[in-house]
Amino acid sequence: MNGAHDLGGMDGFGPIDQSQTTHFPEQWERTVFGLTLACGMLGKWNLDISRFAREQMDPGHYLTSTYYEHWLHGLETLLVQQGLVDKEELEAGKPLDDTRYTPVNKDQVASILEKGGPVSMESEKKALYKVGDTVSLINRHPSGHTRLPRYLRGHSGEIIFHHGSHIFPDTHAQSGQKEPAHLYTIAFSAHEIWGEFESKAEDSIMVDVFEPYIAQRI
Amino acid sequence: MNGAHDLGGMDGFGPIDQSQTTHFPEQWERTVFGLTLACGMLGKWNLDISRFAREQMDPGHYLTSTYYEHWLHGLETLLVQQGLVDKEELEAGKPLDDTRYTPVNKDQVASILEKGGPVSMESEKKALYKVGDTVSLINRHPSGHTRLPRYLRGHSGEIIFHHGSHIFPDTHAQSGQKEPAHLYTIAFSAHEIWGEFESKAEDSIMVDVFEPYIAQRI
Amino acid sequence: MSKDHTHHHHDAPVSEIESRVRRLEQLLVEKGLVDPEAMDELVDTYENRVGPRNGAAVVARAWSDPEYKHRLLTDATSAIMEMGYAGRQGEHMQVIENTPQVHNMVVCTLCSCYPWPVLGLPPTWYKASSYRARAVKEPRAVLKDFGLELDPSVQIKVWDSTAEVRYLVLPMRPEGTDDLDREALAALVERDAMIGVAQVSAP
Amino acid sequence: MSKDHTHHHHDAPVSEIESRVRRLEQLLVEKGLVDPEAMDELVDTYENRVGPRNGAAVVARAWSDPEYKHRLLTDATSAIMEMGYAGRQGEHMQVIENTPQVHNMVVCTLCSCYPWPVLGLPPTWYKASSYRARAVKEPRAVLKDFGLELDPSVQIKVWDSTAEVRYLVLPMRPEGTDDLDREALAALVERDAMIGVAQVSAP
Repeated sequence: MNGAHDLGGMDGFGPIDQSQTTHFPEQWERTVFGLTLACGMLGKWNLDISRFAREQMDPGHYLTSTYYEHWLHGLETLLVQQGLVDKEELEAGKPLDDTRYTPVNKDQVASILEKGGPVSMESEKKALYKVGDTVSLINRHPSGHTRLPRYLRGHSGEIIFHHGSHIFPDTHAQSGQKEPAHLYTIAFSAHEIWGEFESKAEDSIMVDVFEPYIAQRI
Repeated sequence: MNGAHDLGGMDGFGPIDQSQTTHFPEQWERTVFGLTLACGMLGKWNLDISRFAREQMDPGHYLTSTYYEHWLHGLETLLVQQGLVDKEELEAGKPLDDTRYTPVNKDQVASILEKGGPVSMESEKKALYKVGDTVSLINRHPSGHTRLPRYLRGHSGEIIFHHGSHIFPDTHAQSGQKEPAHLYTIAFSAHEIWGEFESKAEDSIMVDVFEPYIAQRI
Repeated sequence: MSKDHTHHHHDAPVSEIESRVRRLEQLLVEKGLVDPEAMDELVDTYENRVGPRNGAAVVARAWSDPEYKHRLLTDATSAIMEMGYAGRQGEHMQVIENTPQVHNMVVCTLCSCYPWPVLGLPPTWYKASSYRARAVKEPRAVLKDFGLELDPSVQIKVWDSTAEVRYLVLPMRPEGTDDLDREALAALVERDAMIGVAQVSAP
Repeated sequence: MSKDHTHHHHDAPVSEIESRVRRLEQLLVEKGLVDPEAMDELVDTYENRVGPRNGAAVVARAWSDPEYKHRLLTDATSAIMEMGYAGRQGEHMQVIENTPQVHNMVVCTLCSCYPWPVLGLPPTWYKASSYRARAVKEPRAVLKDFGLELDPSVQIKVWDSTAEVRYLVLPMRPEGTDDLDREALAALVERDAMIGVAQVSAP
């Protein structure tokens, strides 16, 4: 979706504010971080579903709230969507039925973190492109989750890496299904993306691009 | 500039809210409207300069404030930029020096409004394109004011009207200089702009495009 | 209205933005940059005198007078000026005609361009993010928000007012209105139909 | 930390969001969805144990050991895992090398992708709108905000982390550090240099 999260190339935000040096200036942010990771380990949703939940915040709210408020919005949304809690319970701050679950416990944490969640997966499809190919990207504006930012759509660049196949996020967010898609890193010249008056010929942008985002070799 | 004002194609705003039926639900909005028009008549800035002043609001602030707050932001910005008032005076709510001006008076209003501000102007340059031409637009992302929305950049369409020459807004906002540019209306298919899965083949978007925004005939 | 310039809202507490605007107004009046009476005249013009009844009169005349309709569709600015509607935000007019095959709707994605002399000031939703963002991308969903579901075969043309040309939609004349005179026809024509988010219904 | 789960900020008034988060936490713990001790363990891991010292050790080793550097640049995931840094948000690593001709910097325009095992949690500015919006469009102006002005002839490569590959910048080893051992070298390497918004200075 063309949400407020898709920030690449937006103007008007002013200088970078480097003043905040602790991760959790407020205790509630620390709590949201912990709750989000702990709930994520329940396995009720995947990474792409949880990103999509954050992206659906009202754009004005997204841009005026802090990072962990995005996470909080996403977590509450997913808990309700999955039927783990309901809105009345969020309001009440306590369970309103007798259902109880088994959480991930302290001793399981380290090994879950260490294992991580690799998204590479074997694909039976041969890669359609190879390093050195110049390709153009599709121009699509789906209402669902996508990892193809607006500022790149329709543009052309050169493939510099092929990472094998990874889980395709668009489908993964929509249905939870794990479909493999070949993943490439593509180099785009800044001139191609922003125009020659607005950028320097020397500069370029490297982006990881899933094969379904590529229109054709050119 | 790629500001928050450039809204075409953004998702996430939810349904259209038709509930507000009066022009000025708050008295301050009525006042901002009157002040903006009255000050505009002083001739110290042009339409494009005043649009650019509103576009430069912080994006989060722009999206969470009401329409006449955009106008208020623009008006205060321009008054200070032009040296007509300074920030201390805005704070104080009264003049802090002896300079006094002559405002537009009540009897002049009707004729100024009736005259309006036509922006058509003769050009010595012949139009490079004609009705029926298929043309592609440039891809530029200037930091200044432009009337070429992001969602159209780089796309192709067919010229359906030629409106003669109008004042070119980009230059007009930057330097105040009135440069003529041929103005066309171009029809873009919805498929071309949003992709074939996200739109209907029947639908199209008609946009007024200044000649400098056109890359070439194709 | 002049009395409002110094004393607003006696009873409600003054919000931050109210007090900011009040200070600005006092400053500009004292500086001689704004004449309070000129300001009242401006507000009164657009709040009470100029509005969609002007556009409705243009539409009704076009429905009743084929020769006028032809002029309106080929040179809207002078055809509208002939009815006495001209000036600010209507200097360059274009009228676009709805037909059974083509439905037109108007938006300004970059700000709020709107044909003031014939429609007055734009409604709040026209200036709001949701309409400006969605009209060009999902016009059929937007029309549904307004209660208008068009046949999928009808072409939708969305006009994004990016320059100083201002668009007025000439809606389809409803069936069963052959006996109505211009005044009665004009009474049927609402603002939304001239923006293109509604159709005109028979009485 | 467990004591914080029931009593936070005794003195300050509770903001709306604090109270919302407190209700959520109580609900999830009571439902059995979250174990407070597991939560503390998670927070403690990323707040206190995993951080840019890991990345600095990787960089220092690559500076000192050409064979390791070669492996790091060709198969970063396993070269980093070999140092004991692996897992969440570092499953697929790529290391990119700065040279006198090429400066690399990393951003995630869509969210906040960042190599946790080697750098810990991202700084606030990395997650904020301004950095995410500007890094790809005006990288030189962004670097200037960080006090870094590169020669115009240096190529800038901005890496936008749109998939699950995580990028770590291998900064240039500063001159005059030939005598330093890995530990001393690592002490020179700050987080920002490994994101690519700073360079490493000699001691």
